[in-house]
Amino acid sequence: MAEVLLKTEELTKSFGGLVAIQELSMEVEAGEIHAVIGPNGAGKTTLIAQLSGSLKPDSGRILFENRDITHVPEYRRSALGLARSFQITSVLKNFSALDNVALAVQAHAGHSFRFWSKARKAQELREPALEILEKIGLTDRMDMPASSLSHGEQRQLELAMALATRPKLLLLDEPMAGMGVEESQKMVELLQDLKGTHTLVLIEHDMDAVFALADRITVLVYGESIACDTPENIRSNPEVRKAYLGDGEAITEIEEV
Amino acid sequence: MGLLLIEQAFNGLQFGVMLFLIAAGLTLVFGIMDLVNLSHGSLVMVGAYLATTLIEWTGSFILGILLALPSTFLVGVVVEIVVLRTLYERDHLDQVLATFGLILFFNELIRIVWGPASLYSGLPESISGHVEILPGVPYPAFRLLIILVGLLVALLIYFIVARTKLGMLIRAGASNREMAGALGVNIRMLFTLVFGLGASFAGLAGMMLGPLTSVEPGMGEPLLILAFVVIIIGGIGSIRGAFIAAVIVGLVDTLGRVFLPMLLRSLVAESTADTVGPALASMLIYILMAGILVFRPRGLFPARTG
Amino acid sequence: MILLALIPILIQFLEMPVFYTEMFCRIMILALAAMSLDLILGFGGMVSFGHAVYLGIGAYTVGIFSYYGIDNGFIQFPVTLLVCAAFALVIGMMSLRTSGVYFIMITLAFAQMVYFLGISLEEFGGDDGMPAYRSTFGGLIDLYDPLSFYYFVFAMLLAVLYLCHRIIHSRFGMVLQGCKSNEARMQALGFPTYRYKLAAFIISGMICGIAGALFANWNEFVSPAAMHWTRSGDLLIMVILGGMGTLFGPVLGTVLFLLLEEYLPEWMDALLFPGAGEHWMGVLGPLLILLVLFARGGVHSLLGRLSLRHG
Amino acid sequence: MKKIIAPILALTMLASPLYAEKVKVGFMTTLSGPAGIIGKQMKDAFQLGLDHIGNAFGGMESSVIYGDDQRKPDVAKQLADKMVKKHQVHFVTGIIWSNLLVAVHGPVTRSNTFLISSNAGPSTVAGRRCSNNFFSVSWQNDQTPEAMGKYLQDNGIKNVYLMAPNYQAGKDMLAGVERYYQGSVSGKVFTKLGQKDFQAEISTLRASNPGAVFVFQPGGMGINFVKQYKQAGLMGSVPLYTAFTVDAVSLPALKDSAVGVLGTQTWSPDLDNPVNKRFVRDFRKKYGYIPSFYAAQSYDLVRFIDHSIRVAGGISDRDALRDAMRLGGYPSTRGNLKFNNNHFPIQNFYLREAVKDSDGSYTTKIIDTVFTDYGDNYAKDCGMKW
Repeated sequence: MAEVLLKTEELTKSFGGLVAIQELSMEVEAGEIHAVIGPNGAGKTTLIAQLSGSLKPDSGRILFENRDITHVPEYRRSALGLARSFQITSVLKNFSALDNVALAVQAHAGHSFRFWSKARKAQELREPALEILEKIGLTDRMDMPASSLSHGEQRQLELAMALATRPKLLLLDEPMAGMGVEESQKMVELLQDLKGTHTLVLIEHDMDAVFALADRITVLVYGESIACDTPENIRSNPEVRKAYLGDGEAITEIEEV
Repeated sequence: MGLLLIEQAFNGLQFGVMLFLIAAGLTLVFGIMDLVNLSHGSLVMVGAYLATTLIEWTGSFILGILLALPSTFLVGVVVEIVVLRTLYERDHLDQVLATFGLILFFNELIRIVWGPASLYSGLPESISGHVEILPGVPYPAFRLLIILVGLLVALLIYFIVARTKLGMLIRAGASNREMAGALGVNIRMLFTLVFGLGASFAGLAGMMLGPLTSVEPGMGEPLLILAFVVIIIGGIGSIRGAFIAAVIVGLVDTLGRVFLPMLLRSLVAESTADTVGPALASMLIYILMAGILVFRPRGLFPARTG
Repeated sequence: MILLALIPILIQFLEMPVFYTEMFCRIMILALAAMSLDLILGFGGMVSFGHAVYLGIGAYTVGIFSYYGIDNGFIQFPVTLLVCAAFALVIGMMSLRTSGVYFIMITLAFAQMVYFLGISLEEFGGDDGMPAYRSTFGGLIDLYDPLSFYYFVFAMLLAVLYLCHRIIHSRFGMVLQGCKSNEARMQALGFPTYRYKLAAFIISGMICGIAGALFANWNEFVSPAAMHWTRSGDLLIMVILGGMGTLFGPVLGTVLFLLLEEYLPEWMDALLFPGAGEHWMGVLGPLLILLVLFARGGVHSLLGRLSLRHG
Repeated sequence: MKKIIAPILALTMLASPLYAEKVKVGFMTTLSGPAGIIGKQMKDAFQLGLDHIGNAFGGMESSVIYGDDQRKPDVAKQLADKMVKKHQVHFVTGIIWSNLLVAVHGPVTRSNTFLISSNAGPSTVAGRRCSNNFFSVSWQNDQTPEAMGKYLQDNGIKNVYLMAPNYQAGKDMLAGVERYYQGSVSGKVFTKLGQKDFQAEISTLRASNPGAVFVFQPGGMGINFVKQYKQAGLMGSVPLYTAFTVDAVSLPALKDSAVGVLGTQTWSPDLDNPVNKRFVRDFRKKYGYIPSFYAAQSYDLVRFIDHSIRVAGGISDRDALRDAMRLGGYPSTRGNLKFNNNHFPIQNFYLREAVKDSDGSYTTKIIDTVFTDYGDNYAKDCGMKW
């Protein structure tokens, strides 16, 4: 068994009366693609938010490389090697694609309390950023403002930014959301390329993509993990089928926070 | 001292419900439409002027107020349709600038129509007397009436928000704007209606303020700042928060003004107390607000969850 | 481009009364304050509704030195920077815990506190304010000479413009603009955004403090009126009017706003009827509304669009 | 022929210095905003004064430049600059507020232009920093409350409760009262500047059971205070003494509420002298309302400038003009006034009562003279000798 990179212990988070995550314990192994699936409102985004540090859990612990990071602020987790992409496209819209990635590189190139020299002339920021854009396939769009990129390109850019922070673990919140078939296919290929070099936690509704990519799948329902297994075993798990085909859709109205 | 404390508590309460009337509309408009409306104070002024004029015309206090209320509602609706509608989609800064422009416009309009001098609106004999709230403590009847009306309006708003369909929509809108749209509500109508209601409440505050203080151009601005303080402390969009915050602000301001200098005088030299006391009292509610925001960055009762 | 435009105007001054020099001094000083606000507002997304407080603090620093007979600018200006930095540090530390409208209001609250403090400063004239004397610089510059004063302010404006230009394009500036665009993303990328915003808040306060020190020099007078909340509102209007998030926008906005304030009454008197000028605010108000409704991005972008159409 | 030409020549020669230069007066006051009402009264009276002198200061061609200071010190300073440097006026005047006067005092007086206060009289410009280019046709801030204090002291009034807004003038006012009033003070309260509702203060006031109350609440604050004082049922049971609180600006709003309130002032509409009678009569005829002391001072200003230019025989010689101004003796609504060495007038202070006139309008009547030919306390600090 490979070494465990990220681990949660009885993680719990509730909003008012609504329990979003309930005593969730899961392990992510180094090098794997670990998908988290579940109906709407199952607490997937809440989980990502807690792993990345933008939400504090009510109780429980989060361990990264065997270190308790439950109370480590978000920006420091990023320095430790956790990177996150957002469910809703979250690039810096009035920055060019290249600037977006360069800024991500800058985040880990020492502190940014440099007030004088021009950031856009700093080769140590530009070069790695260009490299990543090349890898993602956005080189020809690098000078376009992010807001004028297509939706799929923005999602790619989002991934590029996450990669630019040189993460050990990538937390991807619905990277294929709102994409067409072709764009999704491209994204799947991109993620496939990352396999082996990066560990990925992936939330996705596109089941084809999930089953094509994932090494293991955790199924969340009402904030609880009802199964964690290989794609084949999940497919045949009766409880999972029930959650998805039964009353799962009834709770889609609950707003995720 | 005990009697004085009780009397001052009444004063604070009266100030508080007055602030609530102004803040109620502001917080609804803010909560539902996400609109920073600096010109809300102008509606207080418009209400006060309309009431003063209508009372004089009709010769009846009650009739004047009854006519002024729908008139203020109308002014609110017109302002909403002509100017504010286009501002909902804009960011807060555009709203601040445009509604600041509205303030200037309203102040000058009032100065042109009614002249620059302060107006005075009297009280009918029946409510200009005193009521003994406690043995030996006479209290102006009109101020008691204000407290009563304020509490009644608070109850009314509570009823509307908690019990009616309109209230349900308001709550839905305050916690999630898209959701109200998803429910198939005519959002535009709802906004206009709520704005008009808020305008009437502000106008009502102005009408009740008229007999107490002078009716003059620009009378709404200091009140507006206080109303903002109230809704920020209470949590934007929360009626309950606005009510509690208004009473807190009313009490803190009143009691602070009266007792803080006294307290300081017993602690430090009189001349120092005379300088520091009133200055500190003026700052008190801002200190309160800053303190609350430092510990609860979204106010006491944040309405929106996201 | 605008700076170049300013110099020919100045040459014309040679035939015009000194008054215009003084008037443009005031405009440039307030433009400085507007620029400082734009640094956090236009580039950092922080809507400070109490920015005039630094104008007041800067002015009072010079005023208090002047009161005790210390006119040396080499002492006054550095101390102004320090004092404003200290105030901005405290105000920023608390205010930046909030965001959105809460931030707007808490900055206003702090400004109100300092305003009332100023009113109760009996020793320094309270609400009446107190006279200040122009700073001396060891005989290098005589600020009582209108032209010297003009160029002194002009140089300050240029220096700050250049400083802002460098800051905006530096790594720090990129982070700041990132925070405005999407703060959550910046945190996820690994930026401790609070610190960067606080630093920007302090820099902005210091620049505004310099404007305040110049303001006291120009006015030869210091009073709490400089930090009344309506003054903070004026600064916001100047920035938005000119176009926020641009380097020259605030300067443009200040020039426009103050010229309007100066000449609108006269125009109204001339065009409508004598005495109409008294109601100039009644025209300014709708003008602002129209500007918001139809000229988003302020005059700066309006000019940009026009020049595109013609060029 | 010679007989005809000679007088004409003589006339033109006499007249020529008078017509050689144009008199320019800069009149800046608060016209916009909530305080615009006071500025309006000042401007109205100023224009009435111009009517009375045939729009010609000292019989010379004249022009007036008006300006709105918006009650902001920096706007006032800019306006003053404009008047002095652009229009090159001989006189800057019209300012209402102390803080604005302090703001323009240095720049204007240093430019060798005459600054004439038509209302504000802060101590800063009356004492050490007095200037030979500054004159006041109003009063020094401390004097009016001093008169009140003297009255309270002389009439054996005990246990006075003092109240004023928490700003410089407010503190000066209470200090002024206490300079002459030596009796016991049953309470002293500083309210917030711009406060509208005084119910809390009035509750406290009543609880302390004072023998009399002195308040200084200028402008809108005064209207509110007096109204609420009456609403609280204190009017009539606890005598109310005021300074700058009940006047012709606030009386139309206060009406019956203020009847019986006592205050000190240098002027009242019923002051018995020909200049004042004409002023009040013509003012009411032209504008339809009763003038306030602001208006009277603004009118005096016109007569002062007019008279001084006549005496000096022109405006080209500033020193001669200053000497003429120092002589005083101009036709004032307050009789024949002389100046102190600090250029503030030496004058009477009266106790006035707010009354309802026979024609139903509200005004003030003089009921006592507190000080006769009274100079201010800061004149001794002023180094000017003449």
